[in-house]
Amino acid sequence: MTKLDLDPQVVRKARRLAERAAAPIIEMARTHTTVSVERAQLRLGGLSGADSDGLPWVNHLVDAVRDQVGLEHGVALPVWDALRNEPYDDLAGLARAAALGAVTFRIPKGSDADAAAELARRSAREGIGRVDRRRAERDTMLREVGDPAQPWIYLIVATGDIYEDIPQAQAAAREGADVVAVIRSTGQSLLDFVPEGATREGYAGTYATQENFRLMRSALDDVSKELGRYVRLTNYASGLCMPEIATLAGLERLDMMLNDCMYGIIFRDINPRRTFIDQRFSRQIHARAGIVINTGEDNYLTTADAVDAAHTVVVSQLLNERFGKEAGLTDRQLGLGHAFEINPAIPDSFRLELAHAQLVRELFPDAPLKYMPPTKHMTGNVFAGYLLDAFFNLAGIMTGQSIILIGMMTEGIHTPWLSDRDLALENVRYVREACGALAEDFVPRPDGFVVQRARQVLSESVDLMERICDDTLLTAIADGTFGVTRRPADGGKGLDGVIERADAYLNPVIDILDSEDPHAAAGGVPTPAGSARE
Amino acid sequence: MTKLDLDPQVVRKARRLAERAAAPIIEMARTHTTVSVERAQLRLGGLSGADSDGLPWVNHLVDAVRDQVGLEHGVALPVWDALRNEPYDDLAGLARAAALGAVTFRIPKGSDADAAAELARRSAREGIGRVDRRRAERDTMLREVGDPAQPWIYLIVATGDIYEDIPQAQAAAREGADVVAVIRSTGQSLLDFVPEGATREGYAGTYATQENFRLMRSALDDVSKELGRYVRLTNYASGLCMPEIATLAGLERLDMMLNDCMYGIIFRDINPRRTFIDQRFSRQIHARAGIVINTGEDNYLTTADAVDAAHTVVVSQLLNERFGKEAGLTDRQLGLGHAFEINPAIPDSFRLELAHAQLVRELFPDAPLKYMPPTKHMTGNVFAGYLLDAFFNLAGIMTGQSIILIGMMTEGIHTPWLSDRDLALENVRYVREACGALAEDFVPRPDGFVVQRARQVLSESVDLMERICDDTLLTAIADGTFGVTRRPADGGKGLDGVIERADAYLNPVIDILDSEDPHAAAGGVPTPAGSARE
Amino acid sequence: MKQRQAATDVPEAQDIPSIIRPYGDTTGDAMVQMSFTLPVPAGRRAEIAALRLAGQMGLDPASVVHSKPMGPNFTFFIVYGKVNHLIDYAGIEVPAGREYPLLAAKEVDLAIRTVLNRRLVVVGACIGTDAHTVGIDAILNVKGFAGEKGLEYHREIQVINMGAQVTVAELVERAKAENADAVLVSQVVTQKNAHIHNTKQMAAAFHDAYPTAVGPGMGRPLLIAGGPRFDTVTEEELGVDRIFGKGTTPGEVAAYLVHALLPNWIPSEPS
Amino acid sequence: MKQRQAATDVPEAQDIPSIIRPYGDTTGDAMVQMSFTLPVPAGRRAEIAALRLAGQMGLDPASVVHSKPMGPNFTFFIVYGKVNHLIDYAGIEVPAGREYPLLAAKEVDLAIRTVLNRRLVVVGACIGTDAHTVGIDAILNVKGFAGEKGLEYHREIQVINMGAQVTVAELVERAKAENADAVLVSQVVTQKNAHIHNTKQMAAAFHDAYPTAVGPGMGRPLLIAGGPRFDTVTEEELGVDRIFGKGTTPGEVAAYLVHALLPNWIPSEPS
Ligand code: B12
Ligand code: B12
Ligand SMILES: Cc1ncc(COP(=O)(O)O)c(C=O)c1O
Ligand SMILES: Cc1ncc(COP(=O)(O)O)c(C=O)c1O
Repeated sequence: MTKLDLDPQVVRKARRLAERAAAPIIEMARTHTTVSVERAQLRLGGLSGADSDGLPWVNHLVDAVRDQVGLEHGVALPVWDALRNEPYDDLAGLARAAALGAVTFRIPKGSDADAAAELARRSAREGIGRVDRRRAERDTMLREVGDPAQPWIYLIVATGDIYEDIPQAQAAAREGADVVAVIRSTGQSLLDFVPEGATREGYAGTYATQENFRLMRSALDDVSKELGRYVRLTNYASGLCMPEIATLAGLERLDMMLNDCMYGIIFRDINPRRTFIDQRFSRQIHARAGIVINTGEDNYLTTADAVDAAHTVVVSQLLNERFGKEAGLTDRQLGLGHAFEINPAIPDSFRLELAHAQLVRELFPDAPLKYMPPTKHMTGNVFAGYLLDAFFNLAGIMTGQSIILIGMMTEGIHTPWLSDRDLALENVRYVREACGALAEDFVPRPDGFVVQRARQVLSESVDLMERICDDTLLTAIADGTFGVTRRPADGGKGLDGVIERADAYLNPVIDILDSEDPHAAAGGVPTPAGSARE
Repeated sequence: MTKLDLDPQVVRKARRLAERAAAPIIEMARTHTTVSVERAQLRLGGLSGADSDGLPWVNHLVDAVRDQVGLEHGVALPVWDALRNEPYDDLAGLARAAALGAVTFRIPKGSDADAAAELARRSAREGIGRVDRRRAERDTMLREVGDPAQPWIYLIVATGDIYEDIPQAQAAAREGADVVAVIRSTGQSLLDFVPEGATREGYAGTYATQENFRLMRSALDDVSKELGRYVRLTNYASGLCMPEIATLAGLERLDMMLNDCMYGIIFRDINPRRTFIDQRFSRQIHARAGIVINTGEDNYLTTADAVDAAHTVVVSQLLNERFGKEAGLTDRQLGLGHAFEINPAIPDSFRLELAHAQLVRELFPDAPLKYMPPTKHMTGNVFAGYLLDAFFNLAGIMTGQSIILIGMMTEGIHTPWLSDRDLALENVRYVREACGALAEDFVPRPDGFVVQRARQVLSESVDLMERICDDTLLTAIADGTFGVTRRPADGGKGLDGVIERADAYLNPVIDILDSEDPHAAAGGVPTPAGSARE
Repeated sequence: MKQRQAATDVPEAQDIPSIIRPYGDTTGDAMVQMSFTLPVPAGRRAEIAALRLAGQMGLDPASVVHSKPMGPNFTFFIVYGKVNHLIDYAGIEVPAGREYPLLAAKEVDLAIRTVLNRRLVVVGACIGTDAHTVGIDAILNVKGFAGEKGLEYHREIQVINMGAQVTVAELVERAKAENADAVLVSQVVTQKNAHIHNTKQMAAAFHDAYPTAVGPGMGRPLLIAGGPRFDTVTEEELGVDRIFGKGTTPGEVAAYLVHALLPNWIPSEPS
Repeated sequence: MKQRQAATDVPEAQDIPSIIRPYGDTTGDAMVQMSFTLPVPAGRRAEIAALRLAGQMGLDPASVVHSKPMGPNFTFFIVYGKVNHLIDYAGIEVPAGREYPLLAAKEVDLAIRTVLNRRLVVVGACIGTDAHTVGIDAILNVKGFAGEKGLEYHREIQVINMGAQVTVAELVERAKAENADAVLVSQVVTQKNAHIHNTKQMAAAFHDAYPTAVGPGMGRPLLIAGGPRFDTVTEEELGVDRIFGKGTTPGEVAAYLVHALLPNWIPSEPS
């Protein structure tokens, strides 16, 4: 249902520009690898676990290869070559030995290379097969337990302790959450390794680990069956280990992942090149695993003004869409983000929000949009906060948003309490049930305030996208275009983990991801439920 | 702006039926008087004060007349006759003596009667003149200090102590209240006299007395000047002394009065005949004084279901309109009441509310509608209450209501605290400022849910009105049509205060009110501000 | 017909700790939220006063997360903090709950017919200046409450509902005239403790009016008070036999009448 | 230029009573609102527990106006009641407020140029894993806060903003390298008291790194901590020289730098 009468010419132009702006970045991603991409390959190959200090074996192995022969050929050849030659049963054995300095790596040539490549390919196929099976498992559960209609209610748990998180997540599901996100500990995104095991000591969030993923997914499977409604699990594929976390998500049947093309750059000061290279791999995995990604445009509005910077959100969405599609994600997997962050003190703030939300809805009609609640203007006045969250919920309903992150009245104070979440769910439940199909009575006056504002934001977006095409995206990022934060292309953390691929670079996982239709194994049907919007 | 496409034929029919249903009641009112109507006449004549037990002199005088000569001729002739014959300077002296049994009353005849009537007429003209001057005073203040645009924010104070009420009312005005209502003590409506003086001991409300009116109006005049915005004062012309309170309101420049045609009957078990007779007089005074009345249909929805009984609200509004116009009130003085009382647990409750509110808006386009917040479904959950009040505020804006009674999150718990009121004002302020002219984007889908519901309520209203015309309004009331409360025509309190007028009945105040255009003295222009709605 | 459960509350798991504290998001964090107004101008000094109050209430640490001037003389505060109190949950005697079983409507009528051999007379009213009849009507009138019919519905109960704003004198007089077995009063307005004063006054009047009474049903009617905010007082304090609070259903009251007035009746099918 | 008032708060009327209580709608009513969760199943026993807690906090009477089961093991409560505490308002020393005057930007630069005869060096960072830079940026960056320019804007202040997630070791090293006059750290995440731990750790590291220091500006940099939730601790507890809270403006910080580091400077136009 279109209400804004957007000019299709302008919309097409915006997409063409996004494609142009993304092209050089995609080219860079196709010609580089990173330590985490290589580690992800090993994880898909079945290597898990860590030494007694908690440093994972994948890190040991990749570091050892890098030290001895560099990474420009990828780890596949040297690792499977070593496995052929050395007396280790599996990657784990090899990694332990490598950690002790007991393994000598080389880049095999000729038939040795062929043989190592063959083993690596088999391992990759097996790993991808496991991801495929997880996707099939989800499809089965969705059929059997039932898939809730959109909009989905998205809730956060953030105790830092997986064993406190689990009952809170189950409680949230029982009270109506369709999606549960386990927020990560503050420090994790800068760690260049993925912690291991079940963890209980995060700060303002719980570490993303394979075991935590497994525990939570299994707890949610239980509650899904109890409720007759599949409850989705979300985590964060971002930070220095984005490719590995995406891989673990695929292996443990997570359902959605925060995976933005620029979040780590802007909000964690991670090197832009590292981010874009890691991102392409992660998104290919997400595509294959039937995972919906959520992008992070909402974050810009916490550091920039939501009115002044509205067009930067749209520009970023167009870029995220382009990068996503290039990596194989379907429209139904593009949970593009935006947010209700306009200063409530300014006149007509709610109508401005409606204009922005409806614009995004019409620009991306098939994407399961993720709509974020107010955070920046939430204060210690919890009553005012509860009110603002209600209007956020209302805007979501009036503009047909798909995934609604539930706002907490205590956003300005602390990470959510059990009762905050419960009250927040009562809030959204009231708004949803009371308003029903109110969206059909929301008809912005032709050429009125809402329509004009939407057009203005779209036209500012096209202008900005043109400038980005001229100057390159890396320059735009360096100039502080997004979130008024300047991030030069060679600054930030993790650049030393970026390696240009040699001609003979081999990564059989990437070969599969680059060459196959990610949705073919699932019958071509992307997992996420059809949107319930009209 | 009409959005519901109501059939004008049906609307006209509804009004015709209301006229028919009201006719016999009006006839009754024109042929009867009550003790309070007679007392009101004396109050207009300048008689105030009470004995040391607090029983007003007007009561003493009317009771004495009644005891000696009955009231069917009215008090005017016997009282002014006695004043001519007895050695008292004024009504006060006469009343004191009468209270001691020291006065003998008679119904004067011939030239004695003419002379007494002449004095009474002079007194009535003087009293009405005082009311006219108050109205002129208001008009001047509105011009000089400024008249806020509608919708007006209406707030209640209810401490029981006029000296606590005053600073709270001023605080409310400073925070944005356009109208302040001083709720009355629980017992007052059943008192057959008006208490005297400044009072400090009401229960859940403060006594309506002339002195309290004066103190509060003067405090609000101060704050009006401070704010550059005339702050209106409201009280309750209902209960056994409705005519006297209306008169005191006129004398002390109150601006709005709760004055419903059936509230006292249904919710205070006051005799129906007494109520209707008192009511006509009160409304004539209100018309003359330029006071806006507020009707009480909202109350029905506290005892009946807001969906099932929606049409009883409309029927009552049509009756109130008819009674009001017959008494000389203009459309701009008809603050017809309705309320946001649908159970929030039922699906589409908000859209149903929009349908009801928009229906009333379109049926009475020129009336300053008074919209009441949720009360019945307000619980101890103050967060849920704050939310429901926000949606009430929103419905008010989306449907262009005129006078918004601000809901308190603690409605289910206690009479408003200072902070409840402050938070409530923050709530409505946010909703108003954030939504601006959102009403223009609210376009119910033709033949959609909202439109169909509005039509259904209107058609049920016409059906009910037909039944009332057939059976008489008094029968309908006896049958529990309004607020599911049965009130037989001869039951309830105060019937013994009703007296059929004799042919020679004289009440010069009524003569003036019946024969003159109430708005002529004010240049024909009713006081209330033009509505700011488009 | 299957009788409803007479016991109280939900069954409790064995693993609830015996000493508990409030819960924010972690066991034992003891976090609570508060709001209040202080009659002083906003500012640093007012904030300290708010924190002092929080301290006296046992909050440590406490944070003023919001403060808002309301005019020149008042400040509104929202405070969050950790309370240092422990609640001895194990030491809370599991409340007796309903000390009598719920009964089917037929069972109530049967009890009255059998034991009393006449209709049981109840007189109800909202006393004082209270005009909130919805609550007492919910108990007395056929229409009832929460899907249960009111007492009027019982063949064997004669209900006299005097309505609103009834004086204590009128009520006593009527109760005597009707030979009431039970008197039911409702009080909804609580401002300045009106409900407590009125109910005490009513109880005293009945005790005066029946000076020789031995107890409820023995020389005087059973006295029942109801309303949403009687949770701060006990029967003894008010001088009544029983208080019913928020959400009371007519069935609970009917069963109580049988229990209190026909103590020897043994329900055919206990529950 | 007229200087802004250095004193604290609004001027107070003389007629504020010296002993105060919370205010609902009547002087002295002492009413407050509370909400909290108890880790027990909903029911009468839970309600009693809630009232016990309220009692311990000094609420009497207290009413549970709302209780809501949250799953089988938790119950949420809203309670209103009258607190029996008195607040000795007169006894609260009017807080010193800002112990130094605000200064115009030019005045700050003049002070530094005159007294120090070189640029004043400040190093700022969000330490630990905290990545909330908006607050420290508001103080340091030209853009500033609430209409005031940040410290960078001053000709005579050299600002090194290290950004987010800086370790204490990195911070100490940089402060030494730059010969910092002041070190400004921001802490926004408070879960598990992260802000307090991190700030204490930072302070300890600086005291270790400058073992011979006599005081701020005398052998070690001035240590300033800022963030929205430091209101439960004092400078002494953290080991820093000054804490800045919610709503701090850059001007307040600039004036404090002059006050603390250039104590002998006498503003040309005092305020
Ligand atoms: C409906 C209502 C009205 C209607 C009453 C219509 C009527 N015929 O009853 C009208 C509109 C007339 C009205 C008027 C006023 N009201 Co009123 N009203 C309410 C409202 C919205 C709902 C009350 C209700 O019906 N609840 C539903 C019933 C079923 O619940 P209940 O009464 O608790 O009864 C249950 C139990 O308590 C128990 N029970 C109750 N009585 C008894 C008796 C016995 C014997 C037993 C066994 C059980 C029992 O069983 C019932 C069923 O479970 C409340 C606000 C709210 N949301 O609670 C305000 C409220 C009660 N009203 C209030 C006030 C102040 C007034 C006025 C005094 C205002 C004024 N000054 O004009 C007037 C005057 C009334 C008067 N003289 O008493 C205040 C009381 C404040 C206080 N705590 O002191 C409230 C809380 C609103 C507020 N926050 O200000 N009101
Ligand atoms: C913006 C924001 C973000 C942005 C930060 C962007 C950025 N570049 O800073 C993003 C989106 C990245 C973010 C992420 C997260 N956030 Co965040 N975020 C906020 C938010 C919405 C606003 C904070 C803000 O900018 N305030 C405005 C500034 C101007 O105020 P301020 O910081 O208080 O600063 C003022 C004063 O305190 C003082 N001041 C502050 N520092 C200093 C230093 C000095 C030296 C001086 C003198 C003064 C001073 O002066 C400033 C101006 O007056 C708050 C919620 C809220 N409404 O408060 C949550 C909030 C702070 N975030 C929170 C959390 C948990 C996170 C995450 C950890 C969640 C997660 N697990 O993923 C992440 C990770 C961040 C990390 N590693 O630290 C929590 C913290 C909970 C707690 N109390 O512990 C909050 C409260 C939200 C919540 N309720 O859960 N967040
Ligand atoms: C898009 C996106 N990615 C990732 C994160 C999580 O941050 P971190 O990577 O620090 O855990 C967020 C947090 O809001 C986010 O919005
Ligand atoms: C229409 C109307 N009249 C009068 C009143 C006041 O009641 P009382 O007359 O008992 O003071 C109300 C209370 O809400 C009302 O709605």
